[in-house]
Amino acid sequence: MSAVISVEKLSKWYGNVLGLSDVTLDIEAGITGILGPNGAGKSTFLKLITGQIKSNIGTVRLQGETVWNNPSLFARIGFCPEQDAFFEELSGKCFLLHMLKLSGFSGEECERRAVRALETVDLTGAGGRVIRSYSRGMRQRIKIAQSIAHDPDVLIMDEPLNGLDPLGRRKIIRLIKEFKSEGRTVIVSSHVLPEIEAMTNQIVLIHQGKIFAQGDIHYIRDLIESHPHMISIKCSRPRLLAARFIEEKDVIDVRFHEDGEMIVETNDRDSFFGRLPSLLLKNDIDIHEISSPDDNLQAVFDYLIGS
Amino acid sequence: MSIKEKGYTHWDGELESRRFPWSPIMRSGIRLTFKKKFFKLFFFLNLIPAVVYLAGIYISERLEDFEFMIREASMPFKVNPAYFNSFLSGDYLLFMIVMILVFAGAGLIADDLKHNSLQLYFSRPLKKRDYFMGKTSIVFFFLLIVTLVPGLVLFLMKLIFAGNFKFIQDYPWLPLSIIGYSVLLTAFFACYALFLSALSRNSRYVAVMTFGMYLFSDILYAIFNGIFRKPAFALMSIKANLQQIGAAFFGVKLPYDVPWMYSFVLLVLFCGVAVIFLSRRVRGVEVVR
Amino acid sequence: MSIEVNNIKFSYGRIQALDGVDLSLPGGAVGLLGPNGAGKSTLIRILLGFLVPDEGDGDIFGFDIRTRQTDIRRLIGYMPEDDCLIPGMDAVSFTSYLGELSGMPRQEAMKRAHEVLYYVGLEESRYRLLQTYSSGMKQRLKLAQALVHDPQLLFLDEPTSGLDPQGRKEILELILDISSKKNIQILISSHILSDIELTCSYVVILDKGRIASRGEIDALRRMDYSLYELRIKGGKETFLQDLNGFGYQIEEMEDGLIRIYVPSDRTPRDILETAVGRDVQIRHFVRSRSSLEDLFAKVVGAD
Amino acid sequence: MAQPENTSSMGFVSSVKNVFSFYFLLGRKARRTKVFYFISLIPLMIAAFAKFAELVLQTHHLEGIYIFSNIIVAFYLQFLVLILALFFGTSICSEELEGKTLTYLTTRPVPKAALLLGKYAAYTLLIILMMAAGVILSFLILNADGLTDPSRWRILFRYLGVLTLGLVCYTAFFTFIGTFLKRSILFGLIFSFGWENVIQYFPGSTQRFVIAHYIKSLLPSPTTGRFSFLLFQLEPTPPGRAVVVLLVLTAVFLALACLVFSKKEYILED
Repeated sequence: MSAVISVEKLSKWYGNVLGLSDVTLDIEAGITGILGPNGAGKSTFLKLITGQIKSNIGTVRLQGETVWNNPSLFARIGFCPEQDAFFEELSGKCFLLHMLKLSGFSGEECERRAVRALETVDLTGAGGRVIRSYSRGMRQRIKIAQSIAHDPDVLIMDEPLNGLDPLGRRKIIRLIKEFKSEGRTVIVSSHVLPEIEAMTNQIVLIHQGKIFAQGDIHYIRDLIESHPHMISIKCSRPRLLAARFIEEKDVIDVRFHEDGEMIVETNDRDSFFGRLPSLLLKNDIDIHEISSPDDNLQAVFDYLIGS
Repeated sequence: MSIKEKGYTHWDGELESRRFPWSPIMRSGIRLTFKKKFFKLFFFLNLIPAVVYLAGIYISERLEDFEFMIREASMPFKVNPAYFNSFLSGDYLLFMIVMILVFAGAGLIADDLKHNSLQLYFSRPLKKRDYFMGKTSIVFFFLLIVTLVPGLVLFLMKLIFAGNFKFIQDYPWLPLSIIGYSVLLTAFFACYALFLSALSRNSRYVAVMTFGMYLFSDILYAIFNGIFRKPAFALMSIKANLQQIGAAFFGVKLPYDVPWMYSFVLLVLFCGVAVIFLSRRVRGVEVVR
Repeated sequence: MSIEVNNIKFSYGRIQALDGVDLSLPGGAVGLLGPNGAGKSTLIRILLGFLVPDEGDGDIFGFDIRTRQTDIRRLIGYMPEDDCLIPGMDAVSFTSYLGELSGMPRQEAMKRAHEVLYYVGLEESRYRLLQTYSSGMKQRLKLAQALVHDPQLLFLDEPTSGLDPQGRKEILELILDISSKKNIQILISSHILSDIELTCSYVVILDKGRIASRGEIDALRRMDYSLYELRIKGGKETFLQDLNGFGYQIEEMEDGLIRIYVPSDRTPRDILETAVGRDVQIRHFVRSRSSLEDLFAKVVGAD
Repeated sequence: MAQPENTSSMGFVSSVKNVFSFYFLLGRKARRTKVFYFISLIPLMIAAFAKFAELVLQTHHLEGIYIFSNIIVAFYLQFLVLILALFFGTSICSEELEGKTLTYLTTRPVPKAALLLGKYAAYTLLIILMMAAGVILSFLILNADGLTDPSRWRILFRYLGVLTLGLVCYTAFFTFIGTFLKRSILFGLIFSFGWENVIQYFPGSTQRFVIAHYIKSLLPSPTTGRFSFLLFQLEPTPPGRAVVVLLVLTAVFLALACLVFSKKEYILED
């Protein structure tokens, strides 16, 4: 399968502030998550691949064509921008109708699609109200409706789940997953790993304007695996368990907190977790909680930067 | 030994109730305006009329030095209240005041509306009145610098150049006129600028309106006067009204043949309407009903 | 009781945003939970006096919310939901400016502005122009300006929206620090359940302008079964099949979380045994912190 | 100007048409449009008042066509055309940047030049309608007694044409300014009420550096009325050539605007 989007040596700076630096990347059909903390360069990357800004160095090709000043491409692209900006005087439906019209659909087709898009994002009832009166969540959803109404092959969304409540979030995740079928491409940015995990395995990690890792999420997971890791355990006889842990060579450190919480640091999580259930059973320890306080991206980033 | 507490620390000071809770708004507003590109240059252009008039006073006192230029008989001007009136209500000065408003006044409220910052103000112990006082005082600061301050300086200079107190004996009320008229002029323009600035979140629109309304009212007068030849239509023009009041303050012949009280009442009415509009428009959140 | 309101009603035209809300809130951190459009922000805006309720009354620290707004606002700090800033300013002058507006003497406000900016973690960018701030930094700045005058009551409207996990964690830690040790009361509005769970002991759930439920979080959670949340590595299918065999109800979430409902007469030991038997690693094992989510789904009528 | 590209799914012209219809709607909905509409109808009220005064109060005799051509038109020409063109022209680009709505437009299969031209067309039509409504209605009111006189109609159409040309040209100019200047309003005010106002009275060919010169060249030769001072020292360019110059200027400004708008990258910030 050939790449839908291929990007080569892409670099972008604003004045003397770095936005993106030397990014080379191929994105294929399916859902790809662009992941990174606030200000990492995710938005810059998405703006570059949708041709809203020009790269200082490097090229972007979308389905083989350059993106900058190539409007015809956008019949096949849907984009959901990050900023909370609208033509506030229009009603939600009117907004969709005109966006569809700009995409080149005929009158009835616009109407049909606008109604369907409103339905998809649960705004059918509010379609006639002006956008100015919408709540945060509704604004987010009309923005998403705008990006999918013309059935694009490639859907690019910048932080689409921002400002949505859990139910809304779940619906949008479902919608994105459905959208992927029929061989389409979705690129979603987010700063929350579980959100991306819920949608796809294919991720790109961006931090400080660079691509830190790219590929299957398990690869990222393995990265997380392969560096020292903290595990918090709450159980009935923590000191006994701690004594057992210390016998193992992958355990580096065991600490106790005031409330009986035990923090174990290990550099081989696989074997640690592999042992843990049987260890608990053998010693007849009642387990209350196992959690990983730093099981998140920041830990990976810290690790990657540190090395 | 005491160790500094980690994390959040309380502030041990006392909140004070200022006599003027709005003074920070004024201070920071003035600072922000001066930070704008080209504003300083532009602002000093406004002092040109003051310099010209100052030169005029100097020449009038030292006529003998300038005899080679002007013959005494044809002395083009005399320093008297009318001289001050023509300084304070001259077309050029009024025009430049409007341009200051376009530059520094258009964004006063419009920008707060645009960036949702009204809620920051109104979640503090500020009344609406304080907010407006703060914004008004910014306009006052800039306008008084180009009207009141040079006005009084000119008066002082006249005394200094003359080297005696004859001038003040002739016109003991003149300083009061200068103060009164400058303040009135400024108060009106402050209401005018804030009123327009609260009309929209878009400061470009406000800028056009600030300039447009001023010119428009004057053109309207010209049109009506053209058709009907009635000086009463001068009441439609912002500029004419201000000049009318100026003439009254300085005891000069009125430029338009209408009682100056009418102009005064009109401007006061406008300010009243502006204040009412402002207090309705400006609130912590924008409510779309 | 720091906040007491009775029968507050408010409508935006035809849309009834609040439809008879009664509240009396204890000290400490209180969570205001509800889906988008439930009326959380409207309630806070009424408490701040930005909106005048159509009906009902209330008071904060004994000051009437209709008439004594200035006294109330001296004691509260407000962190708004939407982006708000004054362009052209840097963080220090912005924060000290707002401190001065609260009535702090000028020099004190300047000193305190530096302090709170350090506290929220903006010390490195405090001289940068606000227009150039990222969304995470704007969020911190909003918290800083809410704290600058050392209020007794904090209103935080969606304090973690738009933040990455690290930033979110840090903000929540700050909130926890403020509320637990420093005797400042906090009212947090959020739609993120875990934010509320982490920081608050008391929760009010709003839905469609009414109070759907309220009480101590611990009391609201009490149920007749225990719910465990797991993340595992290894053969998920067979592991879950086995557990199903024990008659446990199992739910898989979109983000890979597995929720297992264990009847009260059983212990989670079975889960461990199954894991050993199926060679599955249990990476995450938490006793039902999120039954709040169930409650939430129940009261607001999840899909 | 960018070429209509074959790769486009719709063709350049229909893109322009779609953009046009979008902004024509949006422009009508905006509250500020209503304010400007109101302002441009004020001369109509003046005319109505004058007529009322003549008929009912019998105060004086109304020289309908004289007042129309020397006062109403002067108002439009000296003031309203400039203000409307300035605001709407600079809006075309600036309002998309300030409102951060540019993204919605640039991620549609519409060439940037078509966006600009479509929006230009919509806004220009909007303000031409504003102007025309006021002009035509005041004409009818002021000339109610002489509507059978074809020479008066000729005057009306001549003025309408001149004003329309003025709007078209000035709006194109300010559109161009708006594509690259941030403080476009301030510059525009200085240009239109400073430069244009002063230079047009310069003798010789200096006055040919302002747009107003060509517009005034198209007006009927000045009557020696009370308002002739507005036109003094005009050394008119022949009408035919003036029209051509105005049209060429419009095309050049639009082409430059399209060029800048297509080539420049706009970074949306607060």
